[in-house]
Amino acid sequence: MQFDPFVIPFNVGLYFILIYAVVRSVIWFRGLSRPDKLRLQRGFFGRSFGQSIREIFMESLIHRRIFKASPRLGYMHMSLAFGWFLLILFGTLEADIFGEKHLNPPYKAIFFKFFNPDHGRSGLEAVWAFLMDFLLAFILSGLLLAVIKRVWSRVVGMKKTTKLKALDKVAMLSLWSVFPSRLLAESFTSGAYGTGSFLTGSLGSWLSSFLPAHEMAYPFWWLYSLSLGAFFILLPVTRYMHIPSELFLIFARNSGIRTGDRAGAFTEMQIYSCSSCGICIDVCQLNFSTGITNIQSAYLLKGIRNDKDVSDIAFNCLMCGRCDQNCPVGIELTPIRMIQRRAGEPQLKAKSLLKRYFPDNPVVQPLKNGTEPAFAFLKPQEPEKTDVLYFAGCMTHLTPSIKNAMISILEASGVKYTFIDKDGGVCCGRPLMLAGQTKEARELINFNSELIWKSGAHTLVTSCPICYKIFKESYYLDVEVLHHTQFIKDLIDEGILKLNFSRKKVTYHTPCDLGRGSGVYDEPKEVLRHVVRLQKTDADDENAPCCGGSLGNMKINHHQRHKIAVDAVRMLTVKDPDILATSCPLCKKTLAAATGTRVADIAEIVAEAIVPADPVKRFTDPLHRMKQPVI
Amino acid sequence: MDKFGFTILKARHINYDANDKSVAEYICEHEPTFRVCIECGCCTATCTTGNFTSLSLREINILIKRGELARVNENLKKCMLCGKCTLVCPRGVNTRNVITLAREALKNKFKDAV
Amino acid sequence: MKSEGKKKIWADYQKEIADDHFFYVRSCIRQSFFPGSEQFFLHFMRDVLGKDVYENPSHTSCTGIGYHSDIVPLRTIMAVVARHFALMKESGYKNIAISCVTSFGIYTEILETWRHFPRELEQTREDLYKATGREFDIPENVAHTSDIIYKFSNEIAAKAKYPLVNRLTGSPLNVVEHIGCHYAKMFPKHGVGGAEFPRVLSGMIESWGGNVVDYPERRHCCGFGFRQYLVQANRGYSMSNTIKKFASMQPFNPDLVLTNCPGCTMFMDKWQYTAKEMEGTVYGRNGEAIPVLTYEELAGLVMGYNPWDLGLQYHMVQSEPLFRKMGVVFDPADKFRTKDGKQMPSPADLINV
Amino acid sequence: MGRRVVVIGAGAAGMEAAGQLAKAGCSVTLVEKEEETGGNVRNWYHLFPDHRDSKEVISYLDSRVAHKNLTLITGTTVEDMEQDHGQFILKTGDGMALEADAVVVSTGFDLFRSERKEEYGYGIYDNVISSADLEKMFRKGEVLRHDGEIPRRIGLVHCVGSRDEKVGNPYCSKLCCVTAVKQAMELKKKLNTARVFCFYMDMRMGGALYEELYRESQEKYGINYIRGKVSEVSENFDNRLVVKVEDTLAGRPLKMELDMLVLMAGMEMSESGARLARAAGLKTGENKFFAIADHHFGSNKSELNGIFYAGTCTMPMNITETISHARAAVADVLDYLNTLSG
Repeated sequence: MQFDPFVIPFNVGLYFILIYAVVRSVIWFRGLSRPDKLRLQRGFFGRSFGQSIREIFMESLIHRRIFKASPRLGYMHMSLAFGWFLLILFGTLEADIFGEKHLNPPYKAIFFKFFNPDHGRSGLEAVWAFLMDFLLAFILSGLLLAVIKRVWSRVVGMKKTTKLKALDKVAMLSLWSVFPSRLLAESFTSGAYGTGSFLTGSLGSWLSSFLPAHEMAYPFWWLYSLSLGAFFILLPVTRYMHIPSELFLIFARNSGIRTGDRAGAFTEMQIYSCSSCGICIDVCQLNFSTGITNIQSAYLLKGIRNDKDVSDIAFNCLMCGRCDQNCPVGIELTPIRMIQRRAGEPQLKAKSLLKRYFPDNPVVQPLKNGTEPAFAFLKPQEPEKTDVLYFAGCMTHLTPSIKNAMISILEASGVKYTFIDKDGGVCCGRPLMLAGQTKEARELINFNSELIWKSGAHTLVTSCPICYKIFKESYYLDVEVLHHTQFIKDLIDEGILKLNFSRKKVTYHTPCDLGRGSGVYDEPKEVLRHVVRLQKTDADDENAPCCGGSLGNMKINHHQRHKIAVDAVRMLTVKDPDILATSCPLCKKTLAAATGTRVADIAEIVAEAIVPADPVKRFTDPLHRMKQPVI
Repeated sequence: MDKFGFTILKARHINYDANDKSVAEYICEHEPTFRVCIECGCCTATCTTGNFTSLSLREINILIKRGELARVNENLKKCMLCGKCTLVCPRGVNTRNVITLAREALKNKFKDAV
Repeated sequence: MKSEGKKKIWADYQKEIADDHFFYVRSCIRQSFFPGSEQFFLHFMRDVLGKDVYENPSHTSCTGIGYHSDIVPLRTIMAVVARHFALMKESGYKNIAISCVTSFGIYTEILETWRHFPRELEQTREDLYKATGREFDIPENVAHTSDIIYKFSNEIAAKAKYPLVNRLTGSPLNVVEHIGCHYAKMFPKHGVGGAEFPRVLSGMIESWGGNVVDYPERRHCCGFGFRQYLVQANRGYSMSNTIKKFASMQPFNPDLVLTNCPGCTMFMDKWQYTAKEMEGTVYGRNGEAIPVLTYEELAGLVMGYNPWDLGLQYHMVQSEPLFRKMGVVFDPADKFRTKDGKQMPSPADLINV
Repeated sequence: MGRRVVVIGAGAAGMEAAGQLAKAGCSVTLVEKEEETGGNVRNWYHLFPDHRDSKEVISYLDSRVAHKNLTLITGTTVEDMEQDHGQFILKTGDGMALEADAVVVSTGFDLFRSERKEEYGYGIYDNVISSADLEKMFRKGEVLRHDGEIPRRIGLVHCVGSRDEKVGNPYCSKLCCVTAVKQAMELKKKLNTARVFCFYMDMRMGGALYEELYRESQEKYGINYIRGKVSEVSENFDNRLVVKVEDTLAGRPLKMELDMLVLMAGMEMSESGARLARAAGLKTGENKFFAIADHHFGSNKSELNGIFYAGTCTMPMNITETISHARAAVADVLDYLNTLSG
């Protein structure tokens, strides 16, 4: 019987965490809505299983996405996760192959060297020992990076790293001490028995040259076991909970479960899946343009986990979605923030230890019912019957050039349209949504919906991505909702709109709510390619910066907004374009204030390029022809 | 009591000393740009809601400063938070946040606050 | 507060007040509600000082209340006033002594109008002549009777039996002065001491030993406001103004209010009753209301006249607490007794009794 | 020895003009009614827009008049002025007769006497003070109520004696707004916990850096601005002041208690200037200041040949403008003297 008391802490920790993982999984599963439960069942036993396993391997072990963001940070995560995984895998095989019997309890694999100190002297055993030493060295190199990252985050290619709370620190120290204590324990044992490969062997023989190796080894085996045990016990109440959470999350997500607009088990999984890697801080414009470093998603999730008042954090965000785009775990950060904005007054209370291990599902208070409608002053309107509705949006009224451009495009297209908010319309409701006031937003949505239904239109065109997003997401409409760039693309495709090509160089800034927010990336660019020379930049598509004008942020002042705009313009104008094109009135207004380059909405560029309706005159009138510059 | 066929009217003046200026202080603390408003009325002129009903953000600003909160509460809920006011403000007042902060501060003072 | 500063201002508003030979015009309100006041004035001027004060029986109301209520047109009231001047001319008087502040305001307003618009004067001469065959002269001296009492306030002080001193504590009484709006606010130069810091009543108070209270709503209207009062539904305006004044003077613990306008006396007196009925509020100390006196009544009281002869029992707010402070000897049994000793019925709901 | 010029009034304008003329070779006599030179600048503490100590301006002016060609006569006034064949003979209060080829009038301004605005009770209510009184308090280093208490709430009334037909001054004194802003900031610097309110009709922040000062006063010092002119002031039972004003932006009358009220006194033609105008037959304008010959090209010229104006005897000006105006007067004087020689 190979047993020693020092394995008890490890065993306690291991069985605790295994049981905990099962219990927590059950709790989470039961917390899902009925459709989500079905989705997960189908997903787990269906085709997406393979996909999930692949993703777990690529993301949870290899950390591919972090690698893409920062190779050094990726290596750090990979060496710890993948290295440790391999160490366990090969350790188990080692114990199975070289141990006294097959199918050993887990501690045999972990403490193999202690129970088999003579192992590794020759042949295959030595090769295996070399492999194990190599893996340990691999992990230790990652650990070294992690330690340095704590002290000096730039080493791993990051400008900022997350700040930790006390329990996280204890867990981190126990994790950190796992591998050095294993190294020392194995090295002393190897030194005492003259075994071990290039790492443990060399270190062991050197240590034993001046230390009593046999006596020194035993305390380190204890330390190794204690570190592991402590780490496992603390894991559920620290950020390391992300390790098991992420596995569950991957299965849930691949089964098609999404955050939606209510808090629930899936949201909680996501909140616990955050490893506080800090990538969201790095890509956040509030961080690198205005120096606000305490409101990023990692802090939001941490605040929620720790029952802190996160209302200031929740509202101090551009809602640009850049962090969602870059999150290596794929957490839907912006929807979670929206949920938090709706959550209202936080109910903060100190948590008991039990509640820390088994927290309540986050509950969002139901909407206030029975209160007076806020917008009772809005009287129902009777719009004209029409085919196409043009809804400029509040912001477009502050940029009349866009409005006028759209009118000339609509006129040139010959479609039957109504400019529904010509004399000022009712807000689309998204700003209220962004402020967490869903009930009030719903009132506006209902008002506008009624107006749209009554018009009998089949298409709703808007110039404002903010409106577009909410029309698509939160309105129940039986009309096709198009951003004007999409509408213009349709007109071009169908040959309705004839456009001149100009040789102007243009870079395109994708507005947050249109690109990351609504997934419209290609139509604007295709329209631009019709009329101008579109240049690529590093800030295209998903990487587009927020202009800074975002209605999502309630907290920053106009100086800070301007700084964001200045930095955004710098990214967008590296190729010195003639025009910086965008497709949002708010972006246009914000960016234009920060640059000398002409900023124009795509609608304006298109309107300028429209070929006059009577081309015959154009080619027969010599004077007219003379005026055309010869390029 | 209408024993004499008339009632006593409340004084119309703003009683600055008696009024509650805590909302103004709360907003100033969290949104310092509130202080630099010069009551030009740009916000009111561009207001989406003001197109439909009597909502004057300029007036709300001044009434908050003077502590005339009942009228503020009555009007504040009409705001659609569209943010045009913030864009047109010549002094860079973060008017949208002023409104959300005012709503927050009024929550404890009026039952029917938004 | 620096009295030096006030003296500087008073120096700028010195008003010439005739010494003798007055053509006296009564006040509708004063003679109806505070009959002892005008009675005392005539007695004091004629019997005590030996001055010539003439009253013409053909004299009528100035119709000022009608004018301020948009009932009497300007041209009409100018003719009415011109008629008074004609009576004065016919009686051989050049100095007019006006008992009512509304009338005083009407007279000064019309005189100023004629000064700035001589055509109006000619029109009035023509109107009056056509209507009555009378002609008139512009008076040489226009004085409100409070101006005259102010002029002789030192003579009164010399004869004072009960100075404005609290007998119990020895300290001066706190007296609120309330000047009728139409006394000097329209034409500060026509008022003793101007409009901002009028001297006419404060001078009397100081010379009779009292302490003048300067409270924040000192300048405020008593609440009469003509049409605010005349329409019943609007009386809330009137009432609210009075309450505003009393609430503002309350912290100063006034012992009495002295007014020079009959309307003010009436409203500040009677609205205290209404306030007590409607809201249960009184503004004096110890649950008492504040007596509101005319300057004639106060002068008489200071000189030691029987308060019942001065007509103080005809106020809503009774002055007994004031008598006690001043040490005025009075017989409660005589309060509602006629000259020939018959007991009159006593009014209900009087305050301070 | 060059031509003789008499400069009347040794304030900022007179000292600058006299010094420049002396440097240009004229024989200059500078007459001042007070015993000390410097005029109104001596009454100020820190100046807008940069909070410079006024003493720096005084020492600059003193350095300008230290010149051998310049004779300074203090403690006397010019009582009469006659012209005889292009020669001016000025008679002073102490019996001297000064001869001159040209005269520069720089009699400056007087501050509006705030007691004339009776409803504010200046000189009556202990804690109603003028802007000049506040400057004295700043110089003394302590701003206290009459009873020695530290004021917690202070009001500043703009346009006292300016833009007010009732006191006979329909014009804008231009500088009271910025003075109020400056004083409000100084008050906050001295009394951090005090609340300061400016009661204004319009904020006239036309000068260089004035608007920036205004913004800073709101942003950094939290000065409260109430649009509306105070209509009346009275004293409360506890000796605090009660002001009534319409908050024209709220559209409602407003009443508040204050511990101290500062009246931003406007600028008026100085009494000595008015006397000189009468004695010498110089024309004055509707605003009672000396009437300049032309608003665009002759702001230093009187309607009489050889008599020139410098500084605030012609209109309200700040120190910068006064000094520029004085320099411009020098150019006009030298030009005139040249035509005499020719």
